[in-house]
Amino acid sequence: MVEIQNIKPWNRNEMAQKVAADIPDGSYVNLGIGIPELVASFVPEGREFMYHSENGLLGIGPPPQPGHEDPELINAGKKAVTAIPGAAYFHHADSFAMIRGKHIDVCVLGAFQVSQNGDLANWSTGVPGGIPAVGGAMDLVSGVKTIFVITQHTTKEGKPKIVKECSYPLTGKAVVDRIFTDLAVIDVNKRGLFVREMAPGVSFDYLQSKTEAKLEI
Amino acid sequence: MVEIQNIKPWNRNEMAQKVAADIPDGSYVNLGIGIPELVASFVPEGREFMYHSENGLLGIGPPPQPGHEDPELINAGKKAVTAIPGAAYFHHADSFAMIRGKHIDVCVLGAFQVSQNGDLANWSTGVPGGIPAVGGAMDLVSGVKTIFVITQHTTKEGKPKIVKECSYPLTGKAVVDRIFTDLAVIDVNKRGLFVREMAPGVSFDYLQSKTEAKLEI
Amino acid sequence: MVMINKIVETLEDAVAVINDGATVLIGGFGEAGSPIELIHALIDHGAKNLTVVSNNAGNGHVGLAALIENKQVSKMVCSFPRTAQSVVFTDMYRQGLVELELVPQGTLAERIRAGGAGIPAFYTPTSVDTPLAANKEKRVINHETFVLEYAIKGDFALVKCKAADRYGNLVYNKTARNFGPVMCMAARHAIVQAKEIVPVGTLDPECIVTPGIFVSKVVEVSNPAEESQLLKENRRYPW
Amino acid sequence: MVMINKIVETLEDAVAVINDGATVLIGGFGEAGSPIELIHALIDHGAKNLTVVSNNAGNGHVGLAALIENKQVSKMVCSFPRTAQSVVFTDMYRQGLVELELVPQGTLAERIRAGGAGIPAFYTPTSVDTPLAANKEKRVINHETFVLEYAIKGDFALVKCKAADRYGNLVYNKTARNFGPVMCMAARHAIVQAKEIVPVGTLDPECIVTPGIFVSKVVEVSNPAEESQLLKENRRYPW
Repeated sequence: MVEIQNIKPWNRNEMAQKVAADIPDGSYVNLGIGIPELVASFVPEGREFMYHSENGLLGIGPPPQPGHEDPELINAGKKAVTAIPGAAYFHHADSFAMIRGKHIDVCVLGAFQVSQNGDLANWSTGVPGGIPAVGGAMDLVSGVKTIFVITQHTTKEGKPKIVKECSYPLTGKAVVDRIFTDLAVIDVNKRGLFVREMAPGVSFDYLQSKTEAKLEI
Repeated sequence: MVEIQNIKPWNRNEMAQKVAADIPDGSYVNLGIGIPELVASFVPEGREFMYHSENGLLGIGPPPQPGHEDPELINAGKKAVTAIPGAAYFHHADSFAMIRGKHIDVCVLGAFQVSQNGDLANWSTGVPGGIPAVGGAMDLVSGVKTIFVITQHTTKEGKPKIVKECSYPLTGKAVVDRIFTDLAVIDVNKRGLFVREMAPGVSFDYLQSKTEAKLEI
Repeated sequence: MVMINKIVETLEDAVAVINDGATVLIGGFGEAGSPIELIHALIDHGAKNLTVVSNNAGNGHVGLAALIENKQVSKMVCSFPRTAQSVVFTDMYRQGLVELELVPQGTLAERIRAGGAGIPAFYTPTSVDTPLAANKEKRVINHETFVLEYAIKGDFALVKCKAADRYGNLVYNKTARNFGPVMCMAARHAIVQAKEIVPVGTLDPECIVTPGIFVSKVVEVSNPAEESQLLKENRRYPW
Repeated sequence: MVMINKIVETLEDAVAVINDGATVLIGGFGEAGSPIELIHALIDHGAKNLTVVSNNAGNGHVGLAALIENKQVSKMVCSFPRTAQSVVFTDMYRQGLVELELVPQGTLAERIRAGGAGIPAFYTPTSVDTPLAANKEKRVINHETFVLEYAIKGDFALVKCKAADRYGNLVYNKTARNFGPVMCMAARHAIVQAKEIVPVGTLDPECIVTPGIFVSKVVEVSNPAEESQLLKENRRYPW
């Protein structure tokens, strides 16, 4: 059995902070819905990022003060946001020209599954009767230069989310560059999955036991 | 021989006036370079047209007062113009979206040749060593609902411009709806060329003698 | 004097032209830009068997959700029909009462723009290697695989904007702009509700987002409902 | 504090990155929007064997015409290279010193936009049945014939605008906007000369035409030359 008593998984804020630390200064960044939204709070000292919202805003600012929400100023998750000085509004076709045209440097997305070659599944669990909904995820993975995934390492039921092959319908094939979980930061490249960092107390063997795909170090 | 002593060909202004008279109220109108530019001066009483310039202006106004020309406010012929209240500026891709997307109602173009089935040649005489230049003509004929041609009936050398088949390279095939010349107004439809009106003193036989293609009345 | 004048006085007049079986492009991303009053007028009008193209499928029992609930929509074309409050669409879809064409959001926007720009089809990298490209034509260009996508045109568009003039020139408000401009381009008749109608010449010609050439009708709705507020109050249309 | 700052101090710095053999998109429709000072800096810089994409081919012996005359351009891609004053291009073309790809104006604008929007190719009705479509792939869609056209991307764009900020947000002046916005989109590095550089937050976010994401470098040229004036004075560059 693998030792587990000293494991201290990163919480969501710590995960988001690690993502932010890996975003180069001056990047144009699209943040997906959910945990990715937290990344906006952790711009490292001395860097400036420009946040893009696919619904037509470049230059997302901090959340509005309570009571100052504008229902016509929202992000892709349909939450109220603000716009920084220097922001610009544009229509949906122009917004996705930025995405598809490879103008966005980094995108941070959630995941249902990531495979060992970087396939991403994050839009449908393929359950019969489920309402399929894809949003902008497929556009983002096909158009953004660097794709970061931020996700719990396993499902609520303890099943691995980093798998040999995705069983869920794909969002994109070989698109993920780096995976940030509560247990580790893992690079995806052509030769496989390389562990860059592990949460306090996590051993490689423990990490591998929670991961279906083979990890390298 | 055909009688010619009483012929009074329309001048360029009269031709332009006839074109304007055939443009329905409320039309969006693109005017080509040259004689077509004159049409703007003859909006019939009680009608309002909106003039489009493919270089990014909807709502061309009258020519500027001398000395008030703005080199950054020009028409497709690169002449100084003004913008009416309610005008809008936009970029070239949006401008040609208006054209190609069939949003412009009427376009008035010059011609080297028009064939009996409405083929238009107005961009190249195919002379070796000539510098080919097409501009927006091919976009206009493929995207605008109604194409009016305004041209002298014959070349300076007296050769017919309304021909059986164009000998010059085509701008578009079966695109012309109506031809306005100094001698006549001629409809083009699937069954042929139908003379609607002739200049004072012009007989059908005279008109036919100046026209290579067969005319109907 | 006769003038170009696209202003109509009532919502009823604005939607009167919409026919059974029409394709209707409806603006909005969630509630931002959703033309609720025009949609409610379309419910009163009663046109049936509509194909609706809209990013989402409505929330609660107002606006687009109410149109679907009223069984006027036979098919939805959208990117994200599933939200916490999209109860009506979920229910109707599971019962087989409404068809769904799921389109990635950027492809949806680009297909609509293409419809307005006279581009019948284009290639895109989006959705390659996914089930959404399963039955679509592919093409390799410069060693990369692309999917062929076709233009979407509407018979009508229903769009909300901030200000309009009698020529149909429009400006929008913040992220409520979203699909409005491309939907006005792609519809034979774009029908617009404006918070304010202003005299010609008021809008800065450098800042007009939708030139009037793309607009057929404008109606003033100076106090549009907020969808989120209606949902909080558990409102249903017709009320 | 480190900040996103696209402002460079000199024209020389602005064009220093341009390499031999590059594809350079140059804005302007006639003289309106022509970035004369950037073009002259490119002449001083001396990069050779350039492919230039621009609606026209320059006039007199200044700006784009001077760049061609200086033998830095091996190929022009444009819609209308022939004007009364396009003496340089005419001469060089007849001597076989510069190649020409003639593209209908709307197709040119759309190919450039496609390059910027990640669309590798699209179908268009323009040029069907003409010699310009002679060797191009055709396709029938809904009983109508279309031509396949491929995206144009630039390594660099040279663009003129009215005002810019350090983020690279741009607004233009009247019909000098023309190809600027799509060229900024389609170039890896868009290099812009602005009549005025303003502090961030000055430009209305509803009216920004080119968001800064499409721009690499901005240089202030507060008194740009007018091409027509230079022509009247029979000026030649280098002067």
